[in-house]
Amino acid sequence: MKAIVQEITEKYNLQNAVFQRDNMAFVEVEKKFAIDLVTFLKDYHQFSHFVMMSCVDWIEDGQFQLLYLLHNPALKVDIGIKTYLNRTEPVMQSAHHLWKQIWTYQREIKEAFGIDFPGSPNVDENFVLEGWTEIPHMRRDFDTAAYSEKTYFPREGRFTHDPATYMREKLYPNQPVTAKKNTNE
Amino acid sequence: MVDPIYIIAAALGVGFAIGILGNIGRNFAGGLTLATIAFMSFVSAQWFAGFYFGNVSSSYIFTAGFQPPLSINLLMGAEEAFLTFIVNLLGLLGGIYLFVNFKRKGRNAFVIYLVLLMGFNVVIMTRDIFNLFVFLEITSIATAGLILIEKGNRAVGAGFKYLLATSIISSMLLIGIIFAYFYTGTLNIDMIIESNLRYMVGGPIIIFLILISAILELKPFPANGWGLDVYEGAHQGFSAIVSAGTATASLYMLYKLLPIASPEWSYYIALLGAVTFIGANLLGVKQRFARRVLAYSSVGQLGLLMLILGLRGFLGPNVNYVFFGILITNILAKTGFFWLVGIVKANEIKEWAIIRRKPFLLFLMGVFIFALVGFPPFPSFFSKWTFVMDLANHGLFGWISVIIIGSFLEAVYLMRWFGYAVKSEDDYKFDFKIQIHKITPIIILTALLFVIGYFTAQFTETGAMINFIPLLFVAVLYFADALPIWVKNTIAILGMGIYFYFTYPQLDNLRLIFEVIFIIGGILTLIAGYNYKGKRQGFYPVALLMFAGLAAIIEAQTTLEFFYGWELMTAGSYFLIIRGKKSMPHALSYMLFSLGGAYALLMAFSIANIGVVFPSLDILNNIANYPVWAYGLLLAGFLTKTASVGLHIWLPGAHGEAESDVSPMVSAILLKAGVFGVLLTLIGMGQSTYDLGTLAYILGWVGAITVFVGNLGAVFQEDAKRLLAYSSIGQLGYIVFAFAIMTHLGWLTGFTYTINHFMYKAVLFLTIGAVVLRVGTHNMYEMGGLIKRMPLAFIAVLIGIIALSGVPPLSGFTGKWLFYNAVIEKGWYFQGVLVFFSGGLAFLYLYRLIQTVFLGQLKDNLRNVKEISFWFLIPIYVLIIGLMVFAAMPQLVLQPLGTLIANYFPNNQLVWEGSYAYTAIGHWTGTGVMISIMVMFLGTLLLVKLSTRKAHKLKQFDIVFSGERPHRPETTHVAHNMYAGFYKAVWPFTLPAVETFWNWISDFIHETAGFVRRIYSGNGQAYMLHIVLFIIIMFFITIGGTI
Amino acid sequence: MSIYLKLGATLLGFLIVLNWGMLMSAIFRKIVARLAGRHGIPFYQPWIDLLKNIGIRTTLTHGVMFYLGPIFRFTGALGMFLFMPALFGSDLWANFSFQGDIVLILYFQLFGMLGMALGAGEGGHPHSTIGITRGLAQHAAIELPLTLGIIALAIQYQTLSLNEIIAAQQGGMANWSIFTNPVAGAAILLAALGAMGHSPFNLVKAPNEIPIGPPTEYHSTYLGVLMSSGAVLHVMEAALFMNLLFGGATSWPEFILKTFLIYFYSVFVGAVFPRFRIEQSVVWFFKIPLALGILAILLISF
Amino acid sequence: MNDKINEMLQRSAQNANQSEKSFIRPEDEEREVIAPDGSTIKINPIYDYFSGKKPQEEKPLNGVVEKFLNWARAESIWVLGFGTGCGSIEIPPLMTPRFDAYRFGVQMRATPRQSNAFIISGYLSVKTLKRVIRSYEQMPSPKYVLALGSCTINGGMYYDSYSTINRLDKYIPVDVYIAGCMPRPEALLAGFMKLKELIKEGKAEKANEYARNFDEYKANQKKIIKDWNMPDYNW
Repeated sequence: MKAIVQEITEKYNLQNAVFQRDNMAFVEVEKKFAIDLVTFLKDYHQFSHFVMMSCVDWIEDGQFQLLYLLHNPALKVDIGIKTYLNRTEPVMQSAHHLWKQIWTYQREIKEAFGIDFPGSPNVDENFVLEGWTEIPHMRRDFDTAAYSEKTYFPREGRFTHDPATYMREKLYPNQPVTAKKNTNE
Repeated sequence: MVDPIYIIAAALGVGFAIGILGNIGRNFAGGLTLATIAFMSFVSAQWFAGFYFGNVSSSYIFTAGFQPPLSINLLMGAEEAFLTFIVNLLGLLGGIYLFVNFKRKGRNAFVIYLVLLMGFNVVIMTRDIFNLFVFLEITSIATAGLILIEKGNRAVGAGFKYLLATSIISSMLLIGIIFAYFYTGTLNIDMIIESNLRYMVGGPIIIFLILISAILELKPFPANGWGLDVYEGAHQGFSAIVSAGTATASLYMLYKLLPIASPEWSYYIALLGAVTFIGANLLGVKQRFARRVLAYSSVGQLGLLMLILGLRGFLGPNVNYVFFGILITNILAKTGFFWLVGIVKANEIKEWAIIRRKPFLLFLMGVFIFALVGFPPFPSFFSKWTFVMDLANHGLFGWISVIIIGSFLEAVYLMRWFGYAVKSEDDYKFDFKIQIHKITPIIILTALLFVIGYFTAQFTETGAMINFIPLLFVAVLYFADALPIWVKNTIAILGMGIYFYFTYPQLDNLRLIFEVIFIIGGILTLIAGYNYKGKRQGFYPVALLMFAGLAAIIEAQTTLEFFYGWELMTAGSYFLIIRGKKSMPHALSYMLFSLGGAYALLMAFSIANIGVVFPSLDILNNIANYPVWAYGLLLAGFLTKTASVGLHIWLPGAHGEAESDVSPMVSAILLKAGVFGVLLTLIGMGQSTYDLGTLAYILGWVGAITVFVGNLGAVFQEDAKRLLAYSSIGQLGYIVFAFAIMTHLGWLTGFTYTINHFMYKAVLFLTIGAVVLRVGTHNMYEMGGLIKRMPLAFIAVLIGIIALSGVPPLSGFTGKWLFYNAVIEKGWYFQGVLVFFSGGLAFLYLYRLIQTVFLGQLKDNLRNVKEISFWFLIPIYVLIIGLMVFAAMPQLVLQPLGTLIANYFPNNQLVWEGSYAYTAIGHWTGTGVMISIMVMFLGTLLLVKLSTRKAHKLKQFDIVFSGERPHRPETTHVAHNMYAGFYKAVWPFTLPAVETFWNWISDFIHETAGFVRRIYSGNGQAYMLHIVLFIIIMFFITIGGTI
Repeated sequence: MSIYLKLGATLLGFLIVLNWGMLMSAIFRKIVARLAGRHGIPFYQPWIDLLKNIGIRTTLTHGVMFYLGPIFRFTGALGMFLFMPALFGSDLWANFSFQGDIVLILYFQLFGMLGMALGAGEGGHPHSTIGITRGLAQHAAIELPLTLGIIALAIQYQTLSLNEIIAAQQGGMANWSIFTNPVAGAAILLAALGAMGHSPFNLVKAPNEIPIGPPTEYHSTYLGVLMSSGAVLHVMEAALFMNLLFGGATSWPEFILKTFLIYFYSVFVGAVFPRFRIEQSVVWFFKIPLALGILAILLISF
Repeated sequence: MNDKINEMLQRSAQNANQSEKSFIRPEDEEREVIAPDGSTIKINPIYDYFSGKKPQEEKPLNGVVEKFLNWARAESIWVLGFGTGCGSIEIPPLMTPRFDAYRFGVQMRATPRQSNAFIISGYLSVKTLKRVIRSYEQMPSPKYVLALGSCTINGGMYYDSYSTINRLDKYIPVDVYIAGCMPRPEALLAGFMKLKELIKEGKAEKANEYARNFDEYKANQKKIIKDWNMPDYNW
């Protein structure tokens, strides 16, 4: 595992490699090398199983982080390839040619984050939502509460309790608050 | 009477004159030649007329004023007059045809042509053997000359091979003549005959030499490679003359020389004829080129004629009738055909689609092909009939099989060729022109074929009974083909109506049922024809031809009339079927199965005919000789028409691909001809003194299995018309099975099914056909939801399928009920259960038919289709009224039928008390059930109507779709591969075993032909070797043992 | 006896059968509930459901054939009752059995089936068509052992008339066809399983798979009509087998007892076996039931 | 397989060219077909295949007949088997020995055509709402809606979700609310009892209310369902 990380670190000039466990590592790679690296791992190091692909919106850094998680069934090791996109230019090279299930992941990410993967089959089709007109809903600048309030006729008089307080008040009104300390001890 | 010597004198004189006169114009030379040939024709025509009217007698012509043996003498007898007339007439027509061609080649061509004709004349007339040799040489050289006059390597090769071969043959003949003269001291044929040459020492060898050369002239198989190349190499106009003239002359030469030899030579010649007939036709199957095909056909026909010559001893007084009938048909049709090849100029038979550009030529081609195959009303039909009947009288069934097999093989390639001409794609660039001097001779030949055919029929007692008026009516319609469709349709309907009006009082009940089905059914389906626009050329003559055939079957008093009608009907229906868009292969297989069946019938008739003076149709009752074979063959023949299992593979394609109003004609009506035949056979079997129970038992199983195969086949069809076609197979199986039961109830069932099937299958085919016309596809899965667009069609199909499935109260149940009773009474339980099970399968395909076409989802492109045509609705609803009446009051039909059947089966009748029917085991009332069900249905309807509010009308996608909506009708309509699950259960039964079997047979014939064909290497030396080997082998066969 | 009296009796008989059929379906569900340890529906639930369905205000129609489908079905059920003698030996309850024999009944079964199939077909729902194709295929397969068995009986008694078949079985249980001709009886009873349409042969309606099958689009009064015809058909099919094999019935209690037992025979078989696929079902009928049917014919005719 | 991939690639390339995202799926776009006689037929798949007429009020019958029928309706409640949210797990126990809703005439049906009660079991996403509306409209009247759980009342714990609705009664009329998160099957049974009372009193005429206020309901529905690909009323 270490040898593999060593090799790709040199080959792709990786900035950061983290060993989560003995058999799991995460590496960060430049956007332009990301698919190359995935392909390299698949073809040369038998990372033949594509586990999943995810996206995180680092709005503070103005970046989207894409994660490709691969698994090597022979060595029983996992490797995660992270790469960063600029939020202003959310376009990533498609990896649909490597595994067919990537079609679906990319379709999902396209809908949820608005990251385009040109050339990926069916990437523009609805994934979960039908007829979504707002900005992609998983972007952190999308305010879901405000949207809900604006759209779904909130009922007057709804209020929210803190469950712990509310239950104590309702169920054990006579119990002193100190009981909490006891439990801590 | 002009002396026949002037034939020779004129030919010689003019030939020399043209030579001497030198630089006369080619037109003049040609004109002179034609005039001479005309004169020659006139002389022989005069003699022929004299013999025909009986005011002259045979006369010898002596040259140089001496008696034989000092001089050459010629004989002008009836045969000679006829043959010279034909040869000269063909020569004249050929001269006209070739006029332009010869003119281009120069005046020598005219001279050679004239000499050739003269040669033919002398070969026919002479009674001097050396003279015969000399003129044989003259014809050979003239023939070679006319071949070599054509340009091109092929012509040169062919001419050279021809010369080589004829010189070998001539030298044989010459040696024979020298010895003959040495032994007998005479050259006169009559004197050689009298001299008993065959008893002299060495006589047999002399006879062998003379006869073998005469035989070789006839191009026996397989030593005939040289002759085949001639047909291909020479000019088409000239090939015709070779085919007709040389063949005639050589045949007659053999005919003249045969008396010299001992009688067993007849046997050898017949054998050679048989081998040639079958061999040549077998090879013809493999041919792709038009002239090659004709060449093989010519050789095959020569073989047949040799066969007749060889068997002439058995023919008695009919020998000339048979011989000349076949000869004349072959000569006229083959000559015409060769000339047609010259006009159309398509080498491969596949390219003959271009002939459709000139429909009249297609008609001519059809006439020639049907004449060659031996259909009525052409002479060969009558001659072959007589031939087979006479052979059967002497028990020569082996020879009959030879004739039938050879004829069948010939039909295979000729009909295939015709199929290509009628149906294959015409996308060829090259074109052809009709020149008047070329087409006129062909038209004359065609007319002659018809005329001679008529006279041939008149020659025999039974043939003269045949009614040619319907045929005349067909001819009138053919010439009225340019009229608009509604005029022709009206004429046709009126004609059939008048015919029915005049004939029906003369018929017994049995025939009346079928007459009604054929003629009234025909009229009803013709009404649908008003729907078509334009002229619909060629439809009415052939449809009427079929109906004329059907009427002839009904009216037939003799076996010949029956067979005549049968063949007419086959021809007419073939033309009808081949009109469909993709019908070519199906029409061919229909034709071949029909011909096979017809030949089986011919064989059976010939067996029945043994020892019979007048062949009335009654001879089928209680056939005394070989009854099992006779009835078996009859049944086999008729079962090809009813498409029983094993013989059914032609039907789905033929009916499925036919035009919309043709399908009901060929399905609802035509198939009943087979039923009629089966019925006639069974009537005959019923009166037989032999125990034919086993045959009926087998027939029963055949019927039951047919039901199963047909119905199961229908379940898995995607094509609506094919589905109905398979259903027809099944339904005909029911009919055959019911008649095979051979009891009163069984026959009643059979008749009920016959009448029912006529009505509902006509309704279904007409409706589906009309729907297909509207929607433009046969595939059921491309239709759907049409009930909204064509409610009347839906009602028609609904009633049709209820009737077909046998659900009460409609008339199908009448049949089912009788069926149960008949089966249990007879004790045929297992067959019966197989049939009932198949009845369950009928539901599957019937539901598929109505669901996928009329119910379910309407397709986008059919949103605006209209109700089916009014002209289709008329016959459909007339038939539906018939169905309903038959359902409500079955006693109206079944009671008279019962009395009719009681003539044959008086026991265990169906007892009627008012509208109640009783058998020994069951009871039922059609009227009562109908009323009960009507009352119940209307009562329920009223109740429901009262208890619901006004219904809101929905559209096609207003269905619950698991919370979704359908997006396309195509994906919402369950239609394609509808019974996939059922298929998994029954697939072993759907394997096309029968098709595989017939394919295997067909492959076998093709491969055999392909193998045998290798002997024709095209190498001249090889051909000569063939001739020599042939002579040697023949020597050992004929006299090898005796020396 | 006047014709009106007879007609009245027939009508009354039909009402008895209709109500008995509904009660029977209630009992069926009650028994299933009790087996599961539930209380189950009230026994009058089918009648309420019927009323409710008739009381539905919305009526939708896909077309005339859709409208007529349930009516065909009901006529089919009515005819099954009408053409079979309800009670043997009674002029009053002989119904219209004089109009035809067992062949009429066998084929008239299909009247309702066909009409229903067409009505459902016009509904345009794919599930309807799928259900119907399965039903038809299975029906064709059932036909084989059933016909063999019935023909064996017809040979045995030399009649096709149902009245005479019952008459021949009178005089004690030993005379019942099921005992005098057990092989044919077995063939018919196995075929009966398919004809009754309970599991494992319930792939026409196949709940959970092609919800409800053919009647997917039917609602309100249509559904009411279908329910009542279903009730009648269940009783009358049981009655058919009763008449063929179990000596018929001479009184209403006997009728009710026998049809109940025959009906529940198929219910209990269904409770044990899971549903077949269509090809399994068809092939099943081609095996043992078919063999039994052939054996029955062989035994009786040789 | 390759053809299919190519086709998909082409389609996504085409979509990429479109500047504005279209909510009409390719199969619902207007299309032209050629009839057998050669003419062209234009088809709008959203409207042409459906009846699409507005619903009419179905007036109750008079007096005692309607009361009788209402009794029958109350004793025979056929529930559409459609679980919309987490609450659908509470429905199957109803059919078990412990709760046995059959006692009360409650049964499950597989098709809306044969059902007259609709349990909205818990949260309802916009996507599901579309199917709910369709199924609700396909049920024959009189029909009843039981709203299960607080999500259907005010959004419940999903009140701020972008994809679930807050108030069911804005979209379809509700007869009985059953509060709780989640309500237990007993609560559901109590809801059925309440519904029966309402029916017997003749107060459960919400289907007619839907027809009366059809436009309002439809406007609310269309406000949140942007890719409306069905007729205004699904018969």
